[in-house]
Amino acid sequence: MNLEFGLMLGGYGVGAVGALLMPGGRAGRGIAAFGMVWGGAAGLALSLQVLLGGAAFTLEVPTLLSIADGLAFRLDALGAFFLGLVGLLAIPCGVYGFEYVGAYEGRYSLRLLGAMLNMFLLTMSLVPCADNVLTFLLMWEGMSLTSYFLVLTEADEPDTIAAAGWYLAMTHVGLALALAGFLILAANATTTAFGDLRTAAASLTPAMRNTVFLLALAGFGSKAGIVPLHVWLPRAHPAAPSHVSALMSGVMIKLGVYGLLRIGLDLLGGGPAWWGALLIGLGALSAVVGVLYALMENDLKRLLAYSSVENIGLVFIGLGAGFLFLGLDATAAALVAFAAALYHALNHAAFKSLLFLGAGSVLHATRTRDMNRLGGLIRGLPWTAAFFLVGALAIAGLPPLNGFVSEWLLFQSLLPGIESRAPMVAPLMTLAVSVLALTAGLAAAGFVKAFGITFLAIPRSPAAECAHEAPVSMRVGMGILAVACAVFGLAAVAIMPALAAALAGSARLPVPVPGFGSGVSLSMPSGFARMSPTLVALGLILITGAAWLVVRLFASRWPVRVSATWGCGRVVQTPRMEYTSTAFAEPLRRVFAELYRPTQDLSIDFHPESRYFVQSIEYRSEIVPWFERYLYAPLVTRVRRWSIWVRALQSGSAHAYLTYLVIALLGLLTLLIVRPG
Amino acid sequence: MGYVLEVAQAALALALAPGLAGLIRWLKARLQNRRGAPVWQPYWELAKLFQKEVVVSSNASWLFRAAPFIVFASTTAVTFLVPILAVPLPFDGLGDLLVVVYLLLLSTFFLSLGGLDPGSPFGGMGASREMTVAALAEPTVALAIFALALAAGSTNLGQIVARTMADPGAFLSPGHLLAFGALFIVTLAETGRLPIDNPATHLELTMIHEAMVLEYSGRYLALIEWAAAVKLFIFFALLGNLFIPWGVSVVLTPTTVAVAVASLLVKLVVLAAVVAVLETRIAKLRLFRVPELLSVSFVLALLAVTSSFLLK
Amino acid sequence: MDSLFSQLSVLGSSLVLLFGLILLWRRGISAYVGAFAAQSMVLSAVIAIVGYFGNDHELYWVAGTLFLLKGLVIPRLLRRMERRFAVEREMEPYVNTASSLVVSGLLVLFGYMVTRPLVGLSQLPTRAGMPLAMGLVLVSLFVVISRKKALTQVIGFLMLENGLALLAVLGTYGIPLIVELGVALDVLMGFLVMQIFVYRIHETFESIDVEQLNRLRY
Amino acid sequence: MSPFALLLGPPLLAAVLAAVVVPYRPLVGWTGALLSLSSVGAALVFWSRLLAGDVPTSGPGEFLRADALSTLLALCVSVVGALAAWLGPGMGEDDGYEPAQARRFRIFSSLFTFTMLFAVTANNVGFMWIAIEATTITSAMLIPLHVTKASVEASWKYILIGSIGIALAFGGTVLGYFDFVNMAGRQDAALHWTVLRASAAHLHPEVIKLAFVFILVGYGTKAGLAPMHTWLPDAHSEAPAPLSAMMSGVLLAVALYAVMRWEAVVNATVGTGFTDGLYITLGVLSVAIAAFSLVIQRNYKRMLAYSSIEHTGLICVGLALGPLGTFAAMLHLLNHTLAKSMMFFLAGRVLHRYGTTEIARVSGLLKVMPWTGGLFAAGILAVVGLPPFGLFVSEFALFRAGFSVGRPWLVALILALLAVAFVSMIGHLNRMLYGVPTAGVRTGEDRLWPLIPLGLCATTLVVLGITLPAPLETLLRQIVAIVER
Repeated sequence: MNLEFGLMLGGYGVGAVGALLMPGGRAGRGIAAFGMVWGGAAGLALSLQVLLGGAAFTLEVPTLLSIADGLAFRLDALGAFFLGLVGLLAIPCGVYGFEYVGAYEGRYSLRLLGAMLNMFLLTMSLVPCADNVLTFLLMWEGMSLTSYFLVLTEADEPDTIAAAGWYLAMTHVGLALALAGFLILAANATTTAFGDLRTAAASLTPAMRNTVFLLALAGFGSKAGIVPLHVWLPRAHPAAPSHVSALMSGVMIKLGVYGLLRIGLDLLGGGPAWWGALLIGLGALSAVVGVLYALMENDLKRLLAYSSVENIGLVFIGLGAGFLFLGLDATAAALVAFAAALYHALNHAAFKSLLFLGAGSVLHATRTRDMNRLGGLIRGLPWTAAFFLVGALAIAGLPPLNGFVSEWLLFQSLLPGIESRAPMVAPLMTLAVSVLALTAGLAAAGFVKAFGITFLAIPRSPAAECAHEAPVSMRVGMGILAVACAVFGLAAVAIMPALAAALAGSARLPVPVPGFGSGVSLSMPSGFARMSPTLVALGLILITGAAWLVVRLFASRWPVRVSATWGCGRVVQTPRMEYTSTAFAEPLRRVFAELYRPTQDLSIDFHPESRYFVQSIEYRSEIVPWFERYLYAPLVTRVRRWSIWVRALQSGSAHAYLTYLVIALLGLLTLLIVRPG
Repeated sequence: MGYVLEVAQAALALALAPGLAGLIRWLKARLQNRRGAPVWQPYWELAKLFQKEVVVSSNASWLFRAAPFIVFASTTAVTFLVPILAVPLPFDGLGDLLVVVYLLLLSTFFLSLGGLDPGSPFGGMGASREMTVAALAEPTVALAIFALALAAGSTNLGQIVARTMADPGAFLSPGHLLAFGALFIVTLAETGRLPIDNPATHLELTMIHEAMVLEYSGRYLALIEWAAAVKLFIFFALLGNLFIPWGVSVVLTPTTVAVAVASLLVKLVVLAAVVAVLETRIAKLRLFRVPELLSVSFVLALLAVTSSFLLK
Repeated sequence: MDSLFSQLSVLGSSLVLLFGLILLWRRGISAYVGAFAAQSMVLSAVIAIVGYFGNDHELYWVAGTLFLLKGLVIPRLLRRMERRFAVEREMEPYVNTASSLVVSGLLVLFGYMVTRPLVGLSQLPTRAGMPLAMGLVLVSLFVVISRKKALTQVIGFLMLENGLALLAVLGTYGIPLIVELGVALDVLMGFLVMQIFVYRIHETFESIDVEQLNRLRY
Repeated sequence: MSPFALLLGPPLLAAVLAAVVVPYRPLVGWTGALLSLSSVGAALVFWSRLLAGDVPTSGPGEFLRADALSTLLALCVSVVGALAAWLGPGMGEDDGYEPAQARRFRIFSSLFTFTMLFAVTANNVGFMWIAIEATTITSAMLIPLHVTKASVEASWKYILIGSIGIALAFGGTVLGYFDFVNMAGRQDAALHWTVLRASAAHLHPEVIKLAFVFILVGYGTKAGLAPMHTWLPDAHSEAPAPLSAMMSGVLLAVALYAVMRWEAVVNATVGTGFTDGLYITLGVLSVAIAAFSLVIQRNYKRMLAYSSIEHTGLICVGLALGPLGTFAAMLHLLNHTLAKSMMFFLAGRVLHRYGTTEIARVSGLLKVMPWTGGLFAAGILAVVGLPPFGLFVSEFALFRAGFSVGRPWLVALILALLAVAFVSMIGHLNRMLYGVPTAGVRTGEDRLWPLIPLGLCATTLVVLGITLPAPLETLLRQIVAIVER
């Protein structure tokens, strides 16, 4: 029994049980937070030990779940990366949660929240360790269930229950699909252990391999939030408490990526090139749809949720490139693409959870998420504003932070595809590159809006005006993540080989891991391009310092005069004259009108006396939620129609019931007569 | 030795940039039969602005004051990476064309935030339009880069220039021409030249770049104006040296450096003339026609990429 | 000897089936009770015959209890119920008389086809009557479906029991005695419970028309 | 005192005691409850004897016989019977029942338990039929405990459809006996299942298949298999909670037991192909009808009834998926019995407090009755097959069996239908648990002690979800041996 593994179980266990037993209040929250931090640290230590050390850790408990070959854990490098992700985020979210949950003191049961949060982290940590189908599914469904209860903590908010319902339904459908995929694999395997599945997968017919891959893609894609199956994400994440949505967006959707890699890469050992093409297509679609809908959102947490869909799309583009190159036997390029995708997943975990925690402290201070009622928070919440800015820079992919480095790596990993001779690859890569660039640009625009409208200019509501800074533990949580964003960016040269090592060896990926540059300069193994994030950052700082010094010395000695913002001679400036988030996104809504199909309705009620004076104007604009309206709504109505038809069977008349019975008897008897054999 | 040239190159860029802007303004005035302000007028403006008093809005936060420095720093950082005079520069390993593009996006990002901060409608309008144009220009820039990278086998600027210098026929290859066209349109969009944004006027409906900097004054405005001029200089240098690299010194001797400076000046003057003529000939596009222009440039870049890997 | 035995048994079972058809033909409930009583008496006669010819003296006991139970006790209770509810005529059934007779004919035919392997397999002289017993089973099922009065449905159920008892006797000369007695006891208990429920329906719904019982749906 | 006496005696004794004590006193209820524990003990004795390897029998010519299948069912029946005895009306508190009704409940619920125990231990197929007919009669008497229009209607439909179904099952028994008589002549032990099973190979295939059709339609009606399921939602929603717990939890299982007895015989004669086809048709039909009936369901007791139909259908499909499938089906049967009986008792408590069975008019259950609400939620999560409860593991084993037997499309269809049922039941659960408590409903738990046995059920479910105890595994393996050999 590995020490770290025991510590991790102990940590989360203590947190969960402690939270349940303690009578709420600071002590209860303390225990829960302590459990999360302890468990997270142990998980991180275990994953680093396996990731760097390379020795896979196994643990068999045959007595439990003996119906399907017992409870089996085996942590290899691939699983270790994702376990590290969970550990990495558990610590800041735990620290953050300690104060954030204080606001729930009277209204919701903190004991349930603390316990469920620790169980959520425990099950999420055990998913990458599972080594047979039932353990994997048990932990997977446990993760979904605990996160469902966490989403339901604020049960008296109007649409929380609907959001939780959508979420559980989608995850259950996803589980069913993944279960089918696993079981087809396990059909002719003796036991359901992953080792046997690997051998059984070799003997599967290509048609079956494709079915398993597609089932895994659908099942794990719904958890990752890939476009056709993403509708739960923008509903469930905002409904959950912020540090929970940080964990969900940061880590849980990455476990969908883990599931796909485990089945597609490890168990099936790669497949034909069209797998990659399909992934790239879906990734590109998710990226564009995600960022476009994020731009139009006025609810801060929904904006971040949609941007998670976008970033997962980028990760899937990386994965798709990996599978594509694997299909074309360009294994070196495939390894680089996979490593870039994992690296972006890591970075996204860091900056997305930072942004969610920032949004959480905004919510904590102003009790509202609607950006049109925020503004000027940089004065009330200076620390939160600074951390949110760091997150916004990272997610917009601007140097020198980690978002830029991983997007640069994604670009560079797509490049060899453009040169490859295979027919369909070059146009697909060009599409992927242009989508990558478009989403980067739009993400930058989106996060200028998110940061600018929420934190800068004049507060648009009294709540925003008298907002106060978040407590210390929340700032510490955000601080840890902000530092992580910076460090991951600068330490890319060290991180990439470790990620490549996590994937090497499985599915014909080359074992001697290629170098990603040396010292400070990061370069592609194919020598295609070089750059050094550390030196760029250093240069920026130096030049800013120099500029500041020169201005300080040579510019005028006049003190800075503060006066009102210039407004073409108007007398007073009210917040209503500012640009709101809808206004900020209006040009882009017009540009992409084909996709949004915005409906505008303007209702003006004039002054009773004369038509030239207006009492109030109300402008409402809705954009078309494509997938909800044209994919899910028809599905729900059809099921409802069938159920009305079936309900008519139970019509209440005893005669009808007896007729069913007789029909069944006569039917079976005729069956017997007609087909005696 | 290389490092000295690197700093010199950056200093040259900083020095020449306002002059370039002044040259374009002067050429436009001459084309409109006006005497126009002398070419070095922008230098006087910058000197004046540095001395003038700074007025800051009461709504603005620390970001409003930090933004000009970051904008200026990120633009000047780019001048170290772009091959203005010589090619195998020690800093070439620091960043390739993607880093250049993203540094410029960083400066636009902070400029927009600076515009939003005072809370005036002009700032908001400018920021929103600037980010829209920047976002739509991104895919074109990325594809144009890849067209060049395919031909040169790497996205590092030094290698692109060296490779294009190596075989003269490359310039006339369709990939290059299309990429040049695409990048030219993007230059007009990014630096706020006429068809997209009118640098001369302060008319609310038309200005994008000016609207963001409306609130700035004194030394902050000077930094921002200078950064805008340097950005223009960078784009012209990129257009010049990446596509017509002859004259960039490969082996570092005083003569080749002199030749490099001369060729650089000639290219800049020619490009300035082209832009000036263009700005006097065509009127400003309505803002919601700008995406059509950018999609034209995107199609050009797409054709550039397809032609480069079809011919390979 | 065997031919007389088989002829008698076939005659008996056809008589039993004919009495079943009366339910489909007539409208009055008293006619139904009379038909059921007659049918039970003929059935006990058939059992007695089988007991005599198959020299299995236990069957006499079975015939006796059946005669007593279904021939006398249950019809008397049914008549008491009928008087109690003052129900003269069965309402308009779902299927009018002509078509219900045609349907019952088809059902008897279907019974023949279903029992073809049985008749083929059995060597007992009484095997010829089995299709008729299966026909009665199916006809009584049809009665329960098509009639609207609760009382008629009870009578239909009882005739279904008769059909099965006939099938048992013809096929196997009667199932072991203890089981037979258990079955008879169960049928009696079932009838008594149904009787209680019919009374209760009459109390709460003021009529024993099953069509009113459609409040519980979906 | 043979264990059979220990098993069958107590319910009879309780019934007689309840009948004798005319002015009903809670003492009767308490003695009945204590007596019911002894039949649970007897079932455990059978289980231990089975583990030791011998099959306990008693009475002339192995009249009563408890092999692995009967022991499992006897255990389920006695446990649920004990629950009904402990949590049923007439235990001294005001539970909405007059003494007369309590006395009637005591009499007939003990008789109901007795008949079910007798049905599962009788070796004679004829007596098994008699016992199951008796269960119909005894339970029918209990449905209209509160005489309302709805409960009268439900009881009439129950008794009518039940009796017709059972009569057809008698037809099937007769045909089976006919087949045996023709092959081996008349013997007095002819109707014994062991005898039938031993001589199954020589039976005539056509006749035994005809018999099995009657048996399946007959006992299928009692098991609530579609399309003969129509009585079930009405009976369970109108019957008092303890009775619907016993019916939904165990009566369906006992009827399935009867079908499985005959299935063992038919399989030995014509092989599993015939029965698998029938099982899958009826099973999938039940799951489909139940799943779609759950979507727009407005009454939570009927929701639980339809969920029973769905799980019975699932068990049926499981039986048709080879040995691993039968293993999973039997585990599922045990899990479902525990979960569903717990759910109906909790539904009874909710009905007692809210006074309505409409989902829309029950809200804020977690605030009104936190412990009952919590257990209710846990029960629903168990019933829809979520970990850590046992149904998740048994459904997983079932799907695995489906794939390894080579019926992927069948399992895919079942997964889709279960997803529909899952989404609707979670939706209904949420509407009941959260929101502002219904106006005029007193908050706070009362009579907490009944929740202890229900909590025990929930913990057993979790234990079954986490691990599979060795003795249970050997028992299930023996059952698979019986049915599949």
